[in-house]
Amino acid sequence: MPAASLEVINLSAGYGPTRVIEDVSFSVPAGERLAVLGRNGMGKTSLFATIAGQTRRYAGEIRLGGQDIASQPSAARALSGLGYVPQTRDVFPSLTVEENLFVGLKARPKSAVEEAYTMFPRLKERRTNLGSQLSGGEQQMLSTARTILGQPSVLLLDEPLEGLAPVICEELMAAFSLLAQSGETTILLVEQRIQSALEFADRVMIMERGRIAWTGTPQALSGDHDVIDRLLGVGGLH
Amino acid sequence: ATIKVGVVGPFSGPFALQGKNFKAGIDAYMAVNGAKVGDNDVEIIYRDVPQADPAQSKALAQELIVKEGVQYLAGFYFTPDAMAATPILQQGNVPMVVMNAATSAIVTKSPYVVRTSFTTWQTSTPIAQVAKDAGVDKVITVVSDYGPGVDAENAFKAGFEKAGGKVVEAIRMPLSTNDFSPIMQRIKDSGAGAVFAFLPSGPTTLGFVKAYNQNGLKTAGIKIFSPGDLTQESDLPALGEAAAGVQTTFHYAVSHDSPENKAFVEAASKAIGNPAELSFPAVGAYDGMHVIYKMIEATGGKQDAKKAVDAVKGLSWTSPRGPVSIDAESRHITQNIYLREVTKGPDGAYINKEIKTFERQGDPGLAAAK
Amino acid sequence: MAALMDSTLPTRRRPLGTLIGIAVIVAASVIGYFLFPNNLALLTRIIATMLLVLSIDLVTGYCGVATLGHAALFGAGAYGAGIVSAHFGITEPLTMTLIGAAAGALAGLVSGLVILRAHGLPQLVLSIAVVHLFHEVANKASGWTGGSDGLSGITTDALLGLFEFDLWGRTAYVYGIILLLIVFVLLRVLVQSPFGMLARGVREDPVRVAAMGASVHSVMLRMYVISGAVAGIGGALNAISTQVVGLDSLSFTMSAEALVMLVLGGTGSLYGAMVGTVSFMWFEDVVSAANPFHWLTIVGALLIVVVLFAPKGLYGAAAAFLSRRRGGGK
Amino acid sequence: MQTVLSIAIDALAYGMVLFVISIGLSVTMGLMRVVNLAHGAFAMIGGYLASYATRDLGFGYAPAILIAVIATAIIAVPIERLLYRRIYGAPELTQVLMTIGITFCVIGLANYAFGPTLKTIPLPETLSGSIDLGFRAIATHRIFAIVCGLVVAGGLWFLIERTAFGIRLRAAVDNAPMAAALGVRTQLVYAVSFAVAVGLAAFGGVVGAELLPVEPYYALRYMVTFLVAVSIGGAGSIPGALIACLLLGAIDTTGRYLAPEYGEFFFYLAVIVIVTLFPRGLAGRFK
Amino acid sequence: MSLFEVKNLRKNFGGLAVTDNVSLSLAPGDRLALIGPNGAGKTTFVNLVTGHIKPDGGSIALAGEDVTGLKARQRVSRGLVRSFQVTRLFADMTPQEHVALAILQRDGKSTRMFGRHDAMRPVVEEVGEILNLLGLNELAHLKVREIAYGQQRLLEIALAMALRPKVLLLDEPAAGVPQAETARIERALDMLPPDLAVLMIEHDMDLVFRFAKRVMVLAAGTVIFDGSPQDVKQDVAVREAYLGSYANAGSVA
Ligand SMILES: Nc1ncnc2c1ncn2[C@@H]1O[C@H](COP(=O)(O)OP(=O)(O)OP(=O)(O)O)[C@@H](O)[C@H]1O
Ligand SMILES: Nc1ncnc2c1ncn2[C@@H]1O[C@H](COP(=O)(O)OP(=O)(O)OP(=O)(O)O)[C@@H](O)[C@H]1O
Ligand SMILES: [Mg+2]
Ligand SMILES: [Mg+2]
Repeated sequence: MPAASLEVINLSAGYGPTRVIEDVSFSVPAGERLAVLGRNGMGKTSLFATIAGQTRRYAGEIRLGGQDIASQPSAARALSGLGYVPQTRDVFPSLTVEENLFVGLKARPKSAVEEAYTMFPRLKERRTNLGSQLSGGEQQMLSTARTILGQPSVLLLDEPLEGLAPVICEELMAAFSLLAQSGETTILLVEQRIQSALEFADRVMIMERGRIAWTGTPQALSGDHDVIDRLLGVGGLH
Repeated sequence: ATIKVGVVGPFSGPFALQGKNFKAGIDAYMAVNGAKVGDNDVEIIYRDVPQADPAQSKALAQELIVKEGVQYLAGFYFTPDAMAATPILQQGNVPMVVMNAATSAIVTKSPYVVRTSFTTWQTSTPIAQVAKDAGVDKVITVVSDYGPGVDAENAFKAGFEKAGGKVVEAIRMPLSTNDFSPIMQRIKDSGAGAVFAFLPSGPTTLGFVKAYNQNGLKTAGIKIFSPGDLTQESDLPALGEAAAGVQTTFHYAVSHDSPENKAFVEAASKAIGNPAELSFPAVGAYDGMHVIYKMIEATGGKQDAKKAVDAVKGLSWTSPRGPVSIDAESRHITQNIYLREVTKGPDGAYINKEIKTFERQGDPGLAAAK
Repeated sequence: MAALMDSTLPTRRRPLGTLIGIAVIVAASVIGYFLFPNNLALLTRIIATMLLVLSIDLVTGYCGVATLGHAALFGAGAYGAGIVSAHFGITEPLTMTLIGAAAGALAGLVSGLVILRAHGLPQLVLSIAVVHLFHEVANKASGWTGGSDGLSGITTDALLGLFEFDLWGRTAYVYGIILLLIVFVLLRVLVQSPFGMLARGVREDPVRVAAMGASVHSVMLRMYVISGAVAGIGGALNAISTQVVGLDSLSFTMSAEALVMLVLGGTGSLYGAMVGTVSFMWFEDVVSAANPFHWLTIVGALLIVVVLFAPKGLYGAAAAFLSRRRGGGK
Repeated sequence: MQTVLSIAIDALAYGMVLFVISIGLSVTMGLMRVVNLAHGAFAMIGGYLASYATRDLGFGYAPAILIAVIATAIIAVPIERLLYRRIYGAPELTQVLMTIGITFCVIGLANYAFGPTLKTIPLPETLSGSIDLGFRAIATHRIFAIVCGLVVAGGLWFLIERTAFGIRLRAAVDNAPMAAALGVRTQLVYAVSFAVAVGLAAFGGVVGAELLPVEPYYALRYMVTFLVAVSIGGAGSIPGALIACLLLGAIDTTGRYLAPEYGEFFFYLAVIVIVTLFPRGLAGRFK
Repeated sequence: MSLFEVKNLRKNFGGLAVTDNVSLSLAPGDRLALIGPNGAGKTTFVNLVTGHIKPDGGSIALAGEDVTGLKARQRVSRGLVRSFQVTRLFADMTPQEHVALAILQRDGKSTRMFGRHDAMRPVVEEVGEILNLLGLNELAHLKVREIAYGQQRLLEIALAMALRPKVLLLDEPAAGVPQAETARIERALDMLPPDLAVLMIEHDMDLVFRFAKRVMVLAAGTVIFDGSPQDVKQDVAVREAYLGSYANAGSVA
């Protein structure tokens, strides 16, 4: 599937009575790389989870390639091209590595799996291990590989570098860039390492208490120390 | 006035069928004899104790007496349930008519207990003679491992040894046994010429009888002798062919040929809905109601447990099962025990056909306990 | 500093919670006494069962141990109290109760040692095995227990030499209420103590508890013994008030029913256990009296309805509702 | 020697029947992670339907099995939609409550509809006799049950371990939201699996009816037996369940032969020993 | 004297040597970073020395005492404490309860069956201090399931601190914590008693280089480097296996 656009319009979501996404609107054109930043607990994960259909949506629209998917179940969204790599990795513990990779595939093309193994040779070595037996980083690799195999047109990556060795991080970011540049995917990325995020993204969005507090280019953000301090710095919690 | 009778029995759960028979017997009696004794209306209040649960039974009995104001307690399928209620009879001034519970000792627990059913000793003793007469000298006993099973084992052993036979082995198996093949193997290995079996009526009897056939015991000529619980009428359609020829002794067969029984079966069948479900607890209940009616008559509807019980001591009448009487001393029913064989009845369904009568049997169990 | 204030705030509120609990129990018992003066036997049975359910809550609700074999502890208490009365002539009710508690605690220790060897489903199976073994032992030792005919011949002196256990069951009822109150207060203290907190930790993540340096096994075992004592008191109360002990008090059925009551009320709270017991037994009594033949269906339907509409149990749902109301009011 | 062999045969036959009846439970419990105490209820429904089809409608044994399995699975669909779907992923005890409730209802309804008496499913000529093994006779039907057990074990193992459906099912169970996020229609997967499990229950109910006769209380009477068999094997593991059933069959049969009066004792002691040695079941999926 | 001494530790998982003859010693006050590629066996190493899994060979000594045969919890009570790479917390309990429990356990009061932890003045005060240090005050009374993952990571560290260990093993303490807030973790680490030995596993190299006085690199189960932070960047093998271009880039942001 070629890259698709993603539009979010007046989205509100939360857990039970607590709202954690408040009236958020933004749009990402096909093929763009958007970095979503923000301090702890500001709602980045919740935003992605809502787009993926995992958190309760109270109001708003979500358009994938122009089509409103907001009322579809999670599986239907995935089938229409939305890929989601959650922050908590969510590797299936009782499936082997290879079975984990197969879950999202419609058939069982061995070639697709081989592709994943080329991206992460480590996974090939561990192919018969159960998900629960993987190291933290290996789980992260598996989780990312699994979603990419489905060739999503929009890819939501929630801290995909967490726990990965620096070399792998570099390779992975390069791979993500390639995916986006070749027009295969639109990528939304949450990342704590601001530098990596800025290097990667076309555009940056910062979240603050469930709302979008700032949007702009990486260059603009690098220059704006006030924004960095206020929205990304440590100060805010006190 | 309205005289209330509280009936405690298993009306739901695994023994619901037996409770249903209680109700059928009671309904039948009241349908035939009316719901009035003199000027008094008789009202039945049912309380459910699905499985043996003495605490529940006692609580319900108590509730029936103090809250519902019943003058008579009746029913009681399980021995512990009956036992549990006996201590409150005197204080509550209420007689208890046991319609099933079959352990001899119940009647000794209170002078206000009258029993119209049977005891396991009563039904298991005569079969020993039958076995001996059939030319069997060595028997293996196989019983379910609980009170009645143990009673049956002891009763048979006493009877059979008195008749000059020998019990070569006594097996007690858990109530929950489903697969009887290993038991059959034991029976074969024991070298006994016949097996005395006691299982409570219900699903396990089917497995037992089937295993008996399938493991080749029947073809080997090893006979089953058993009290009638094994071939309860309500199990017969399922047992069918497999049980054909099995001989049992019991106090009542639905096929008993007498005008009283005909009337009873007709009324009780109507009450129970499906005639195939009718079996022995119904007759215990039917006769229990007879005793209660007599008690009400004797006391003129007044609550006087002693007078009521005294009035039925020695009472005799013709029950659907044949001539019976209440033993004045033990307050247990004296009755005929019949030897029956499972055969096809006139309409093609299997029945327990009576082939021999042991007349006026008391309860040997009480004597044995002394 | 704000944190300090916050954390001391609930301290003042919670003992109040216990007082409210006591008040509610007393009020409910008085109402029960006057509203159903002829049902005291049933009410006493409810209290005895409540003690069993509370005791299951201790291990299931607070420690996360799945058990379908807790009647073993209850039955041990019942037989303990019953046997000393029937065979040794110890007929003083307080002594019988204490012996019941001790027998229950011992049974708790034994079954705890077995049951705690596994987790989850296999643990459930161990608990079933344990209660069946207890049942078989009691069945076999019929000289002591009366086997399947039940242990009869239990006699009880007047309570404190003053109050006879009568037909109407008044004494038994009042005695039961007093036992329940004592147990309730002690358990409140227990579950709010550091030990109670540790137990909750065990329920949620034993590995984390071990990583804090605490022994998961010993926490659970202690809880099992305590729970045994509570169940034992329930059993003893049952033996004292009905004067018969049957094998059913050691049965799987009883265990399962009690567990159902607990879940019905809501696990992990003493109130849940009590609410569950009262509602289940009361409902069962009413429906089974109304229709002794088909009440099982209705009870089944009730359970389904509860899961659908109050998945955290009756008390859990009520508490959630109240806190939502309160939260909304702010 | 003959006796030993004879007991071994009995053990095998009993174990296999146990397996046929309880394997469906292993699927619901191990794979769908629902403590389905209503398993026996579905087995019983299957038994009743087969009995009705043979005795009242005059169908043969084979069509009756088919009817029972399909009809029970169809009955299960709305139950899954309305009730089970609400308890996937719920705490075990909540599941216990719900499925016990269902069991009570089914018992009540069966009692009402079919009465409390035993129902049999007449066997065809070919299965009703005994086969002489030389040193003893064994019921033909038991051989049939053994074969059924092997076929079911093989088929199920293949479905779960080797097909894409099996992988999706296991993924959905491990983490339903994540599986959905990967495009697995979890509800459908669950519904199908549940229908399969219930169909297996019904199949077991019919094939096992010779040993565990059909009556309303069936639904609860054998619950513990099924539970034990499944969890000893390790819920969700087909080979585990098979080994467990054979092992339990062997223990039960030998115990019952050697010391019937302590049969229960042996059985439950053995259960305790096995669980202590293999606290996760013989081949458990659960970590 | 070394406070903590691991000798020739070995562990195989079905033929795969995950820990292959690893030795290590820590002195009081050590700040050691254990780094290495994913799947190198770092977490396994922590699991082995803390007693969560059984080694195939080797020995572990704490303050001169051989603890190889001891249970995990016994090691904890002797002062060997760890944090988890993936948080392991009590979902239905509050941060305040978590920390209080750790403190009570440390003081041997956790099995008291009477009294309430929030009525014990010293406990309450210490809980407040620790939560304050990690900036978790505001969340003290929320259930853990309701707080964001990054905050759970901080609580994980708070727990380890509350146990007042002699040797502290931190498994990726900063994973999931935003870069900006790793400062909190560093501050917390600075507050640790100076004679405490700390071993930290981390993939955040900035943190590693700010924290560590010594670095050890594990690859495929064996130690391939043990030395100063300055030297590690120069090591060719480490650069290839792990650091990549980081070695050149140095610190950012
Ligand atoms: N299951 C839940 N129930 C209630 N509240 C929740 C739940 N999960 C998250 N929250 C709340 O929602 C808010 C946003 O959390 P979210 O996980 O989306 O933040 P985040 O920006 O991804 O943070 P992090 O950087 O730590 O991953 C937080 O305040 C958190 O406390
Ligand atoms: N129980 C197990 N069975 C088989 N292999 C295992 C098991 N546990 C861990 N492994 C393997 O051992 C290797 C080391 O794992 P470990 O978790 O120690 O890595 P790590 O160095 O902590 O990696 P990361 O930085 O990614 O967390 C991994 O390849 C993992 O797959
Ligand atoms: Mg997040
Ligand atoms: Mg790791």
